[in-house]
Amino acid sequence: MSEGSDALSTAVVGGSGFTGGELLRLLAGHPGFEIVQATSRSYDRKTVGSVHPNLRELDLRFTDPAELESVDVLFAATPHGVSMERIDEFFDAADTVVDLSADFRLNTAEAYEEWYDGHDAPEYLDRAVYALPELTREQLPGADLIASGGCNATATILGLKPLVDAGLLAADDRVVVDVKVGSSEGGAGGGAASSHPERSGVVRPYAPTGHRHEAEIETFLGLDVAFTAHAVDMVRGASATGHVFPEPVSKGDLWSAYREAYEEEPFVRLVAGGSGVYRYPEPKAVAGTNHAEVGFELDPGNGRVVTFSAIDNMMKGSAGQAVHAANVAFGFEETAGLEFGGLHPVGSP
Amino acid sequence: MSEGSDALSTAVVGGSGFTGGELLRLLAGHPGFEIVQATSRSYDRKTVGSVHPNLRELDLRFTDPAELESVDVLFAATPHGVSMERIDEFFDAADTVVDLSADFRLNTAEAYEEWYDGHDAPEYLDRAVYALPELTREQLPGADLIASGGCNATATILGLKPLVDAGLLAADDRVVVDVKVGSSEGGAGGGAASSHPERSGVVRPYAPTGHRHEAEIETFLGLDVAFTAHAVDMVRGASATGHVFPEPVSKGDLWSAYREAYEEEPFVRLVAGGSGVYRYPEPKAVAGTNHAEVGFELDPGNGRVVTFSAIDNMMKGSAGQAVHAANVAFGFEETAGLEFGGLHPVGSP
Amino acid sequence: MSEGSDALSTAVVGGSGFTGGELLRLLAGHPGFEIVQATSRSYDRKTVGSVHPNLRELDLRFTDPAELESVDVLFAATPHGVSMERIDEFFDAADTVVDLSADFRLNTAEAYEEWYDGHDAPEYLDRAVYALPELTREQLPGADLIASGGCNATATILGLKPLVDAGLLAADDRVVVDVKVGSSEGGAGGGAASSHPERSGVVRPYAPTGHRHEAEIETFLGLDVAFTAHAVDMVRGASATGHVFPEPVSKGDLWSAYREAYEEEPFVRLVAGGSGVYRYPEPKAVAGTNHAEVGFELDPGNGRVVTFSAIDNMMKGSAGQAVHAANVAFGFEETAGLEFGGLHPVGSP
Amino acid sequence: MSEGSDALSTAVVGGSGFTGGELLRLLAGHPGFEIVQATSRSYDRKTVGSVHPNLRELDLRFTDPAELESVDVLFAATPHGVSMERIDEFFDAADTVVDLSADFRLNTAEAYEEWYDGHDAPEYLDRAVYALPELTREQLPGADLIASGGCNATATILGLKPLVDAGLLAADDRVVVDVKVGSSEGGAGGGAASSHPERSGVVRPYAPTGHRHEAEIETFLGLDVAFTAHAVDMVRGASATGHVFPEPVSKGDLWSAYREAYEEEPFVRLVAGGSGVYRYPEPKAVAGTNHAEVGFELDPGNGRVVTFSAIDNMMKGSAGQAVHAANVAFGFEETAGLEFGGLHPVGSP
Amino acid sequence: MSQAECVECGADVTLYDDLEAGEILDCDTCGAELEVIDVNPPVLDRAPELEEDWGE
Amino acid sequence: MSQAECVECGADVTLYDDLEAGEILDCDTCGAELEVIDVNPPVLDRAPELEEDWGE
Ligand SMILES: NC(=O)c1ccc[n+]([C@@H]2O[C@H](COP(=O)([O-])OP(=O)(O)OC[C@H]3O[C@@H](n4cnc5c(N)ncnc54)[C@H](OP(=O)(O)O)[C@@H]3O)[C@@H](O)[C@H]2O)c1
Ligand SMILES: NC(=O)c1ccc[n+]([C@@H]2O[C@H](COP(=O)([O-])OP(=O)(O)OC[C@H]3O[C@@H](n4cnc5c(N)ncnc54)[C@H](OP(=O)(O)O)[C@@H]3O)[C@@H](O)[C@H]2O)c1
Ligand SMILES: NC(=O)c1ccc[n+]([C@@H]2O[C@H](COP(=O)([O-])OP(=O)(O)OC[C@H]3O[C@@H](n4cnc5c(N)ncnc54)[C@H](OP(=O)(O)O)[C@@H]3O)[C@@H](O)[C@H]2O)c1
Ligand SMILES: NC(=O)c1ccc[n+]([C@@H]2O[C@H](COP(=O)([O-])OP(=O)(O)OC[C@H]3O[C@@H](n4cnc5c(N)ncnc54)[C@H](OP(=O)(O)O)[C@@H]3O)[C@@H](O)[C@H]2O)c1
Ligand SMILES: [Zn+2]
Ligand SMILES: [Zn+2]
Repeated sequence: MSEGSDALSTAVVGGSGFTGGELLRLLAGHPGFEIVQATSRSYDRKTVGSVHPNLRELDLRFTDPAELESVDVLFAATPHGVSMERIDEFFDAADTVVDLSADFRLNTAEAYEEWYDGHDAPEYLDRAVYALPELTREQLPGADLIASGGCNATATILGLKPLVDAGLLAADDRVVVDVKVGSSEGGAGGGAASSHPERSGVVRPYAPTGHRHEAEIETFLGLDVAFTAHAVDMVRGASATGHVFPEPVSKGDLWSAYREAYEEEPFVRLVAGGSGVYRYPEPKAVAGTNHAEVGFELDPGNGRVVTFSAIDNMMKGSAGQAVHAANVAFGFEETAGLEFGGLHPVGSP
Repeated sequence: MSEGSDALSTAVVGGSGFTGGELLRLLAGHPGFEIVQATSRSYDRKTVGSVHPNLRELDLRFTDPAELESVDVLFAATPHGVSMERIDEFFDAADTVVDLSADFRLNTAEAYEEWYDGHDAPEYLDRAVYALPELTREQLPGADLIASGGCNATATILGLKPLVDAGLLAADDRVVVDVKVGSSEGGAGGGAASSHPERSGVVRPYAPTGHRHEAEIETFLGLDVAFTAHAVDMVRGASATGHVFPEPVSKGDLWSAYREAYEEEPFVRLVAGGSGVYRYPEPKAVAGTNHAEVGFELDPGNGRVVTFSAIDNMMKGSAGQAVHAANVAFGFEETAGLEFGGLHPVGSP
Repeated sequence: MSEGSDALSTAVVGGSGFTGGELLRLLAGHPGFEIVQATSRSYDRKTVGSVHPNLRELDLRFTDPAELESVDVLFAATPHGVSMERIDEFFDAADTVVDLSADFRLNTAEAYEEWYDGHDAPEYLDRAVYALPELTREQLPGADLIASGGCNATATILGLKPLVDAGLLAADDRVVVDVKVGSSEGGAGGGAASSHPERSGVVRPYAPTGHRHEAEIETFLGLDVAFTAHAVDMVRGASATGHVFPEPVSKGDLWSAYREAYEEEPFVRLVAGGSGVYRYPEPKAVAGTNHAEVGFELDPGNGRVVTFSAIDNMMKGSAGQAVHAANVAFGFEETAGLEFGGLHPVGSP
Repeated sequence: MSEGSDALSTAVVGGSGFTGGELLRLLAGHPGFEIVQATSRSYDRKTVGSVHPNLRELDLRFTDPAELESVDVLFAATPHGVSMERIDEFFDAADTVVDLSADFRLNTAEAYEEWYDGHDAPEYLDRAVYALPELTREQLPGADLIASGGCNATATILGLKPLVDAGLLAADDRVVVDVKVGSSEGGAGGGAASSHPERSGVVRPYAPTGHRHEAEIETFLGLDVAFTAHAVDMVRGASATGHVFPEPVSKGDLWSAYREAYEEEPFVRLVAGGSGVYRYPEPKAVAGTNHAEVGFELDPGNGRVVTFSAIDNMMKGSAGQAVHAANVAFGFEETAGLEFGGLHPVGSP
Repeated sequence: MSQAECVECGADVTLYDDLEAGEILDCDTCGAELEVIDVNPPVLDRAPELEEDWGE
Repeated sequence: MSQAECVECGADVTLYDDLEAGEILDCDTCGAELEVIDVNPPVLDRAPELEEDWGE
């Protein structure tokens, strides 16, 4: 755990969950943060390492989320609904709140009525900054309520954004996005559908239509997206394949658009049709990292561009993105704590 | 092995391959066929069981494909190009040829010029009957050259056909099909990309555009389809998700269309949004069987219908379909030899 | 579902569980049984197919286990403790009870005190016949309380029995058995440890010592076994590796012992060091089947014989074994309903 | 890539292989080394990133191993036999050679006659230091030929060593070691048995007896070990379960022995029977890291101690161990470049 | 045993004799969860769906 | 914060100030679940184990 005297004191609410554990891992290796609290109701008083075996060296025990310590930054990694209910308490305890749930991602109470079950603290919605740094970097410095972008939304937006920026996609163009996700997206809770015998080897349509992330995508990309998600057999990873039908473009046009969008980005890697085994973006290639792989292929026969993007939902899709956003917000090096570059070979991480 | 005196004598060329092995398994348990030959150049003289451990009880050794026995029926399970080259020899040896490759699926030499590398025996193209019994059942009785439909084409066609039949999809409607496939589609050959360390846990775009099965789909469904395939971590299975944008329809309309199409079909099962873990078609639910699961979901917000279909590529996508077609061609019970109904729970079969 | 007028009417208590589902699958395809009831408290009134997707064609709904129908045979596939508590009721409803749990496997109340938490109905222990047909075939005809052998015990016993029979192993020889098991052994219940993210890709020592199956092994094999089980990443399957140190033997001696033990057995296949990919017993090769693969290797350098056995825990380890035992008990063909021979290739079934 | 002027210039021979890629990853992130060459015959002139997608940011191309650059340190990650043949050339090019193969692990030409196919350069055997730092740390400083310990040997030795050191195991005690390994142990070469369809979901006895690592274990642990390895479905990882029968001991004795052996070790973590999901050592918990988890359980009923150890074969079993050894040899911080602590949740990495 | 029509897919659903209002059935054609609104004559309606959080 | 010895492995376990008798802690060395028997001075004992059924 980092202990520089200047390090920001930090709490993780929901530290026993999957994204909470990932936050603890990242913060423990980050020079700018010092973890002072990790909460869990179910594992109160147990060592963090008893839940997250990779953190056995961390000398920290879970405490009750009812008793929040005073800290500089509070990361909330709780199920939808908890942060909106406790946001006042969070701000009593901390100067800055970074929320990984969907509770502060949309801009208006109406949007929460439409896509979720309403909102308990709509007065905070204006104050919150949606954090997908490739999109909203400028708004992050100094923000005190950061709403980290959703995993499937992040994968989808990163794949399509260069086309939007380059004027190749209009707001009413038909866009299909077919996403494949790993089992960690479901969180540590589990249930019959996520038991190993039932979840192994699946290609299972889930949220075939009406996925809530459509709201984020529409809001921040300005596109209507016909979105479908499938559960597949991996633990970490989200892969979004976009099918779009723009005016005729060349591969050169596409490369220009994607390079323009991402060549300065520390966490986006363009992969579009090379040689070898790994020719297009795939989750294995970014597992454990905060990288997104983004690419495309041209289908002249069908007047189609296929876009690909792959992230680790635990990282670029949640905890990594949250730390990245905090790095920008606090003026740290953008890649601080997020340097791990991944493994090869690697199975289904 | 069945040995009724009336059983048709049968050879499997390419018996050491994946679909060849599956054919041997099915034919060995089929009352209407008697296996007299299984060929392999690499395993010449070895027992079939040394390659296919599930067939250890089969008292049969591979022989050289250069020396074909005289049989009633020859099944060819060889790579693309072999059957077209040897088709005359095949007919010298056998009265009926059932081919699992793509060599006789398309109707014209021109189509082979466009999608493949031309054709060696175009004179047979008219004679061949494309075998996807749900589509071409009437043409099969008496056919002597049967071209078993491709796996991804079969999955795609079965999912969309009810919409076409019901007039809900017009020829120029935009249709996106996103397919997820298992590793057995690549055959027993293997290579770096299909080694376990590289292939495990993937979501890998392969054939992102221009997949050759588009030709079959267009020919037999009369629709242009923007097709993309992804390799995912399973061995058996192909799952096709179609995204179509028809005129406004209700769920009742869709149920009528799908029930109309398939209620008499012995191998198609409708699964569309029930309860429990298995709500939509998925490959696990049909693994090892000749069943296809087909279903759909309505997305009113996007004016979209999402179609789902799932098959076992080794069965309904190749060997099972070939046996089904032969059953129809020879007037056997349609389900003969294809009764196995699958397992639960099952991992990644 | 078989409906011959002579078929025995049958109930499955615990039909929504894993082994219960497998029983339903086997009985539905068995000419000698007709299923009249499948119980489940949690899925009362739901279709069997909503839980077991491979049984969607079965026209049957779960009913409450409190209301048992009168049947010829009752199969109980309930957690340990249920059968012993309800055994009188079971016999009120049925003439014959086949129990898949451990409740009637051991011979004495003392053994249940030592290895379990005592026994509620010790008066039935004498009456029960332990069913591992390769061991106890003679006692099965006419038995009315059949206690189907445990999965890990079955794998272990089958691997070592030929050495015991041949006098190569004495009761006090040191025997180590290291078992690897799939996730379906844990049943449909699940919990954190069996969620997909936690259970995928594991090699996890579980029951490292003191496994209750040691009691069965000791009782029916007459050997003390130092037993350890590991959870590995498959759904179906149990593989037992025995390490024994007999007096010097040759490979020929071993082949004699194993052939002597199993050459007449319909469900045991000897696999010991051939060529190709599948040289020794492995669960994949028997997945979905009632077969056991059994083999061995000689290690002269260490004075050791290594024995291997592999089964599908859902079949030869539970439901298949129970049906096999019932076949013997009722005088049916031993292989009736158990003909399925497995698949190749197959992933992690 | 690190470029400090003091960094040691480094070449990796066999850089396109699995352990070679892992070395490149570790060295690129290590302040003490600067990579100047990575060789591959098959990928000569291609970017390192085209083979190892996690290294796409590395600005390096493979070159021909025939043309070695002059460097401070040469790491050889080539198949058995290459280093012994080219060792003179290696020393012409480099001051220090770190070899990951088995070519210099044993002490005598006789041992290579017995266990391998002889040795080409026996004059180097004395000079080589076997590198398993927990065992041979003192001999490493200044060593110029370092033979990094084998993966299965490392796992086995680490699990048993505390018992030997504490005098609980005598040289002639009977010890059974049952190892489970992932597919990356086979290297990038592949073959039919390691194709995804054949290798998925296996529990496959491989090297059931006579495994060459027995030689290392015997030499460096001073124990005869009856060793058996099984391939299981993971990519990275080796897990060794030892079954030993010492004089009666208590759990306290065992804790003393293991803490004595490892409490100062930076890369060994004791895990022996806690609570939660991860109670004993398992490969998932150390995947991607240079950690070994080591633990034990007592089986009083059988007079047995079961030992467990788990490593990542790519790390503590090869590349990580080699870098660790080099760190000791060159006086770097022992953990330099090896700080990554692993992920949770993680699938089958 | 009587029959009723599934409101989701139009298939016939076989009803048990001792059916009670408020019970939930699944249609054996489409799998929809159906609530028994009335028993005599039987009336089925789509059961109130459990809001399912697929995680995100 | 005070210290007590783990009865399983002998390692020191750090105790919170507001510890109460009856609480369950896990030893951060061996992971054993320990019950706080007494607080002043602190006494730990192995917590009663949950009988775990691994399935079979
Ligand atoms: N998993 C992903 O890939 C992903 C990606 C993007 C965003 N997210 C979002 O991140 C959040 C966490 O997801 P997750 O997957 O980490 O979930 P998770 O594994 O289920 O963890 C939830 C955590 O919240 C705690 N918690 C639950 N209810 C609470 C309450 N009422 N008050 C305080 N703490 C509570 C839980 O611990 P106790 O119950 O023991 O207190 C646990 O530590 C969710 O909002 C999710 O939508 C997840
Ligand atoms: N795999 C699928 O899911 C799938 C689905 C639908 C259709 N298909 C089609 O079915 C065919 C077989 O596919 P597969 O996956 O089974 O392939 P496979 O596993 O690679 O098997 C190919 C078989 O053909 C034999 N063979 C190869 N070249 C030959 C030649 N020149 N002459 C005679 N025999 C030859 C091989 O044995 P030897 O080399 O030892 O002779 C082997 O037995 C292909 O056309 C494929 O497109 C496959
Ligand atoms: N899984 C294996 O590989 C395996 C191998 C050999 C032996 N066995 C033995 O077979 C038995 C069943 O194992 P499983 O894996 O199938 O378990 P499972 O999947 O958990 O199923 C248990 C079944 O029993 C029912 N049940 C639970 N409590 C009950 C009660 N008090 N009264 C009536 N029904 C009850 C459950 O349904 P409701 O709760 O809805 O009623 C469910 O249908 C166990 O005794 C197990 O040890 C299992
Ligand atoms: N994999 C493990 O878990 C593991 C663990 C411990 C030790 N080891 C040992 O580490 C070594 C490498 O194993 P690996 O798994 O990384 O193997 P691998 O993936 O097969 O890689 C072998 C590398 O050596 C190169 N190579 C092969 N023959 C060569 C030659 N004659 N001259 C020069 N380069 C040659 C190959 O590239 P080109 O053919 O393109 O030149 C490739 O880069 C082996 O000795 C192995 O026993 C491996
Ligand atoms: Zn219905
Ligand atoms: Zn302790």
